[in-house]
Amino acid sequence: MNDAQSAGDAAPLELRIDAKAFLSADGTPVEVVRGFKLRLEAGSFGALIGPSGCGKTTILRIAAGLDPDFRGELHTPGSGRLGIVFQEPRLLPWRTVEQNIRLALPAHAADADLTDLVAILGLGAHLARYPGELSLGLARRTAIARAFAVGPDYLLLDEPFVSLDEAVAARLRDELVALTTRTKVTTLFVTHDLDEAIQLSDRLFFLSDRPTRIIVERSLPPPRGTRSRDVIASLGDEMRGLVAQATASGA
Amino acid sequence: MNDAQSAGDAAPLELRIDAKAFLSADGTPVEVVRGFKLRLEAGSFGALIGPSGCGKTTILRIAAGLDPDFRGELHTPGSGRLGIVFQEPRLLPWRTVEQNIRLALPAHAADADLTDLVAILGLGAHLARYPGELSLGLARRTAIARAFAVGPDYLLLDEPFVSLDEAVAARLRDELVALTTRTKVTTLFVTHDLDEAIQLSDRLFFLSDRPTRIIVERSLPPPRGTRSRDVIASLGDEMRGLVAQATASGA
Amino acid sequence: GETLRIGTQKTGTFAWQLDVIRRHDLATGLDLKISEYASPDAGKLALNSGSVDLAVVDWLWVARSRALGAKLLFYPYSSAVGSIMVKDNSPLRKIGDLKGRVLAIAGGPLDKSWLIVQATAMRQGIDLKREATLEFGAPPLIFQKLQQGEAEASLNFWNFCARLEAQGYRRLLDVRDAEVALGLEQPVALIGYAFSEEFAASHKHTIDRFIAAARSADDIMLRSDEEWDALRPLMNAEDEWTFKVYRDRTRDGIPRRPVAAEAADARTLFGTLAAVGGPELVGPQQELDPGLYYQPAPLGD
Amino acid sequence: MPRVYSLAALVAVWAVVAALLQSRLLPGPLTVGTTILADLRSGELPFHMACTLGRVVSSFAIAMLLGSIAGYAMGRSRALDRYADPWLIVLINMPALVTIIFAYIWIGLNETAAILAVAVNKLPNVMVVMREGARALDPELDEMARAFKFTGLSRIRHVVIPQLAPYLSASSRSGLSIVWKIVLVVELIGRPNGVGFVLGSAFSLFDIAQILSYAISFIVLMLVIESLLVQPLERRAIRWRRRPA
Amino acid sequence: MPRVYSLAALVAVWAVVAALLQSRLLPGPLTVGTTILADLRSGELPFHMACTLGRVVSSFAIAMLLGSIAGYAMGRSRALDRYADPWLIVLINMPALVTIIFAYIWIGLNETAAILAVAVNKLPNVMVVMREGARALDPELDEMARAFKFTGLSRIRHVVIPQLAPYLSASSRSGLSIVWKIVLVVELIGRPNGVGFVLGSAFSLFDIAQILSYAISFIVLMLVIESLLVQPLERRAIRWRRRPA
Ligand SMILES: Nc1ncnc2c1ncn2[C@@H]1O[C@H](COP(=O)(O)OP(=O)(O)OP(=O)(O)O)[C@@H](O)[C@H]1O
Ligand SMILES: Nc1ncnc2c1ncn2[C@@H]1O[C@H](COP(=O)(O)OP(=O)(O)OP(=O)(O)O)[C@@H](O)[C@H]1O
Ligand SMILES: [Mg+2]
Ligand SMILES: [Mg+2]
Repeated sequence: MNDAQSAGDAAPLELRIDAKAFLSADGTPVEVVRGFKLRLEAGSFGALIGPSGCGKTTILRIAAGLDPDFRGELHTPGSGRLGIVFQEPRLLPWRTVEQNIRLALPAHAADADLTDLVAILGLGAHLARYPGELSLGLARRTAIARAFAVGPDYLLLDEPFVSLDEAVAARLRDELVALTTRTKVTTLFVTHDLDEAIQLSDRLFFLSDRPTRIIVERSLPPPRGTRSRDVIASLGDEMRGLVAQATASGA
Repeated sequence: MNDAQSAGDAAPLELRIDAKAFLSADGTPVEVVRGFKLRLEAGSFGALIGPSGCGKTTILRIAAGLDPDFRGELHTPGSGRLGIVFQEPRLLPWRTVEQNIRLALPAHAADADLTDLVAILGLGAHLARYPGELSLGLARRTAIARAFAVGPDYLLLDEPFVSLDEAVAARLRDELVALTTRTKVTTLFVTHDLDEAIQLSDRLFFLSDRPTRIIVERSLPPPRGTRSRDVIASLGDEMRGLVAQATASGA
Repeated sequence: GETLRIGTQKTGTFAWQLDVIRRHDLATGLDLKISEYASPDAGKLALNSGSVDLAVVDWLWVARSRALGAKLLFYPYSSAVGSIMVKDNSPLRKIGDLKGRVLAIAGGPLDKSWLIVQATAMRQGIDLKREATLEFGAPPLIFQKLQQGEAEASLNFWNFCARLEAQGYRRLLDVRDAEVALGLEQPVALIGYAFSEEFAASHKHTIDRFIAAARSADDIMLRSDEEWDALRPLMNAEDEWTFKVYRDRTRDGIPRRPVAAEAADARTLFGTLAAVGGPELVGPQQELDPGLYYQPAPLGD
Repeated sequence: MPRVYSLAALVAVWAVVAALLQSRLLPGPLTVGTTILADLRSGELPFHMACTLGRVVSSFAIAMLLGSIAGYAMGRSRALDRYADPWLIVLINMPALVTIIFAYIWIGLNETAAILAVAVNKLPNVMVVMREGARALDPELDEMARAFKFTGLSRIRHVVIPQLAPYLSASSRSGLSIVWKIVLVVELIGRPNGVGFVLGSAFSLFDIAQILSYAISFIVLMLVIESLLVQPLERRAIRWRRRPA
Repeated sequence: MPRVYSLAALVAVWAVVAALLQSRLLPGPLTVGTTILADLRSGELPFHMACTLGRVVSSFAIAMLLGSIAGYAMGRSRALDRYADPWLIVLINMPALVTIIFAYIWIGLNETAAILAVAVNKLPNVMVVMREGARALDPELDEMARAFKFTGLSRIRHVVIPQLAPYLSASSRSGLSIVWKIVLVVELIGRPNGVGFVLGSAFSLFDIAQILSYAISFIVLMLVIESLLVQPLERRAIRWRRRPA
């Protein structure tokens, strides 16, 4: 794993989406986000939680700068070394696991030593395989390796740990915590697993149904990563209550 | 949802895989399953749990009759109305959500009423959308609707409830229980979520690492579907212990 | 009446002759079914596939086909051949001047006119193949290339030469003269009617009738200038000059001697060409097959 | 609209070049336009165009139908591909002239021969493209269709053809143009009518205006078919595709 | 091995048909074989073949390179496609004869004109196929490459070209055969050497054995190139593809 340090300027992630709509195939516009405003301090870890299909992936794509077609404003943190895990692995089927990881590296780091990263993700035996020969879990791990390998100072993760068994998922969560504390990475994380979100985050953002906006926003007391099972459970119950309340009043 | 009754003969699912290997692109064989033997009574619900990349999907493909290239034997239950949810949605990108569901129906049921099913899955607003316009969660729900719609008497599910929010996932689990008890469906279910497996199953199968085989097999006391949170937690702890033991002794 | 299926090139002179036959109703009792094609080689294809009974083709081609086993017969139609043309103000005067010059030749290296020119040049000790720069191409393109000045001289089919003549080009060598220079009494009709022996045997009457009609048409075309005015729309002549040259050259080409005399000269020419072109050109036979020429029955009905 | 501007620009460029050159060898749009009008009035152009179009349509239909089926089969079955591939290479590299001559000699100088010769010339090109398409088919969707016991017909219609669509599109568009070009040669060599026949005669007279007037009439026809038929259909067929951001 | 059997079968069929027909118009493999040998010995065949091959290779390279780039650009940019499409339709439907005549008239009766005429004839076909390929590109992979800031070169090499591979394969295979066929016409009309030049003379003499001997020599060359070069390369390039179960 690259031990790159984050850039000096400690700009936060600022994203304001006044409106974002897609034009569907039959020509009707589908409004996905409205009145969304998010600010995440440099080096902190935010989690987006919301119902299926509300617009989380859409927000992440905008935050990554991949979709300029929205009304609003985006200021990204860091020096532009973005690491991203898409909701599907999005590997190049015609390149091996190793090539898929290396191709994402910036030119000067193309020969970086990946041994540690590969070992943590349990990909050692599969480096020479093509994605079509991987199980979905292995493909996801490759995608995670790719995002970590670039030594990001800005990290976007769209449900990275689904389709992994408990043991691997736990190991990867720890690794994520280690990575994001060792180097100053601003991270935005999408998950459906509230416990996971509470374990990992500095700040939680709960989203409404489509068109989505933030209905509940909450900072968690540090230190993250090491919260105990009980703390997580109680925080979880508290959050569930808040969200239910906000949803009811919003409806 | 179709209320089709299962066929009279109550044959169990019997699957024996002595050996299954893939030939990888560079010509080396990859052994995935060895000495696997599974029997599931007609109408009962079995869950496969195992580490990421061990061979669960491979076993499911063989159980579906999609991969005849293995050493062993397969006897499928029911009259051949198979419903399957693949690990990825596998929708036809050029057909709408509704068409994707209807195309899987047998000819005589092509006009079946899907209203209830669609409502349960929350797909109502999306029936005319193409898969490329869906969020991953919506696409997965479409894939689930397709499998349920055929009125299966043999159901194979590969991690169907990942990428869904807690509320939707819970609703779908209930629906799955209702479907499989109302009609006599023999179900084989893959998941990484032990709690989910315990809640839904009659029988659990724990798999070893690759080449995979069953290391622990356990029947759960009826009735399934309605087990309380505490029961699930205590059963879960028990199972985790058993598996840890088996893995240690196997290593 | 009897049917005769004829294949012809739309822009060829045979179409003119057929028009005369039709307008004067010379082929009484004959039902002429005429197919017009765009390519000069279509006639050969049509004969070979049995789609027509009669077409106007090359004399050498018939000879060669016979040598290879196809039983075809030949009857003279025209002795009009091409010429080597140069610009009026060109310094080139005789064959020898072509040395080191660019000569564009229509058709391929086995074109009959080109072979005759080669033989003539060889008699004068000139090997054009080696001593001139040769360009080959489709006749219309060669015609164009001479006008664009890319070639200093060109050997082309007579109709293109006629158009060049009308535009002020001059003949450096007429292939008809070359034939005489090679020892022939008169230029041989190098194109003619071809038909299968089988057809001629079973439809002798039809063939004879048609040949008679064709001769009558030739007579009219030789005699009457008004006839040519009637033909003019068919001729695609750009101007009066071209029209006149077309007319005169066609008249010059009409064979006027008995078949036997033609056959005698043809044998001489064949020998010469065989020497120049080799078996590649004439096929396995080195002598002209005496059965090549069709002998119509004396007119008597 | 862009279509109109773009064509207008094309004609303008042509007009300017023609005006500058002032050569009989490059007639301007006006000259060619008048020729087209005259040929339209005389009925010559519609007649020959209709003959050519008939041949184009028949041979195109034959070649596309047989070629798609054969190419698909070769793309799916490795064994078949191994055996049929050398024949395909022979067929695809056979000079058009050879097929045309053989067709004319053995079938006769008639329509059947002409249409067959063109179809045989085009067939292997369709096969080659469709074979690639069949090879690139997604095995996962295929599995899905087998699992849900799609009927053969519905598999072809809903799973296979949509995946082959870009290949069909490419091979029919480039194919139509190849067919038309070969039809011209076939007509030139042995048909008494059609655009190729006229072009052949016009070439021997070096009548460039005539050549251009027929070529352009056909091209205009193709433009109309593209704009009114092919492209709207195509747009419908790829509605599902996510527009790249 | 299947390759050899299959070719042997082809030759056998031909021999039997030729023996049955016993016609001057369908020489058997033996006759053609002797002709080939004779032409080989005389040096005629290698000479003309080399001339043709040179033209084929140059025009093919030009057409593939420019056509791929232009087709890709049109497939990616909708605006460009809208404006350039009518020109493309005009170009693709322009009869070969017209391009050839214009090239020979305006450039001269030389190699440049010949090669350019062929390239211009082939270019639009490449464009049409590559445009479909570019349209079918996966926008998700494109996003991935943008997110990870792939350099332009590495995007082309690792993301775009592998996706275009089947289209490249189809258009170069069918394209090579088209180029070779047009080269024949170009040589027939205005070159003093090359296979097309020989075929022209052979056609006017109706020398079928000669025609076949040249056609077959070229085909054999293509078969060799396919077997020894193209197919091994292709197999390497699609190693990653999951074999359909
Ligand atoms: N076509 C193939 N060629 C080579 N190896 C393969 C192929 N398909 C699967 N494998 C390998 O077989 C093993 C089992 O794959 P499978 O997809 O069955 O795993 P899984 O248990 O479903 O994993 P996951 O939990 O990640 O979905 C993996 O190591 C995978 O790399
Ligand atoms: N290209 C598109 N055209 C039309 N609608 C779209 C498009 N992309 C997304 N949508 C719609 O926008 C909404 C939000 O999609 P998005 O993928 O952001 O959801 P999500 O929150 O990530 O859901 P999930 O939890 O299922 O991943 C969905 O209803 C989806 O159908
Ligand atoms: Mg999403
Ligand atoms: Mg799996």
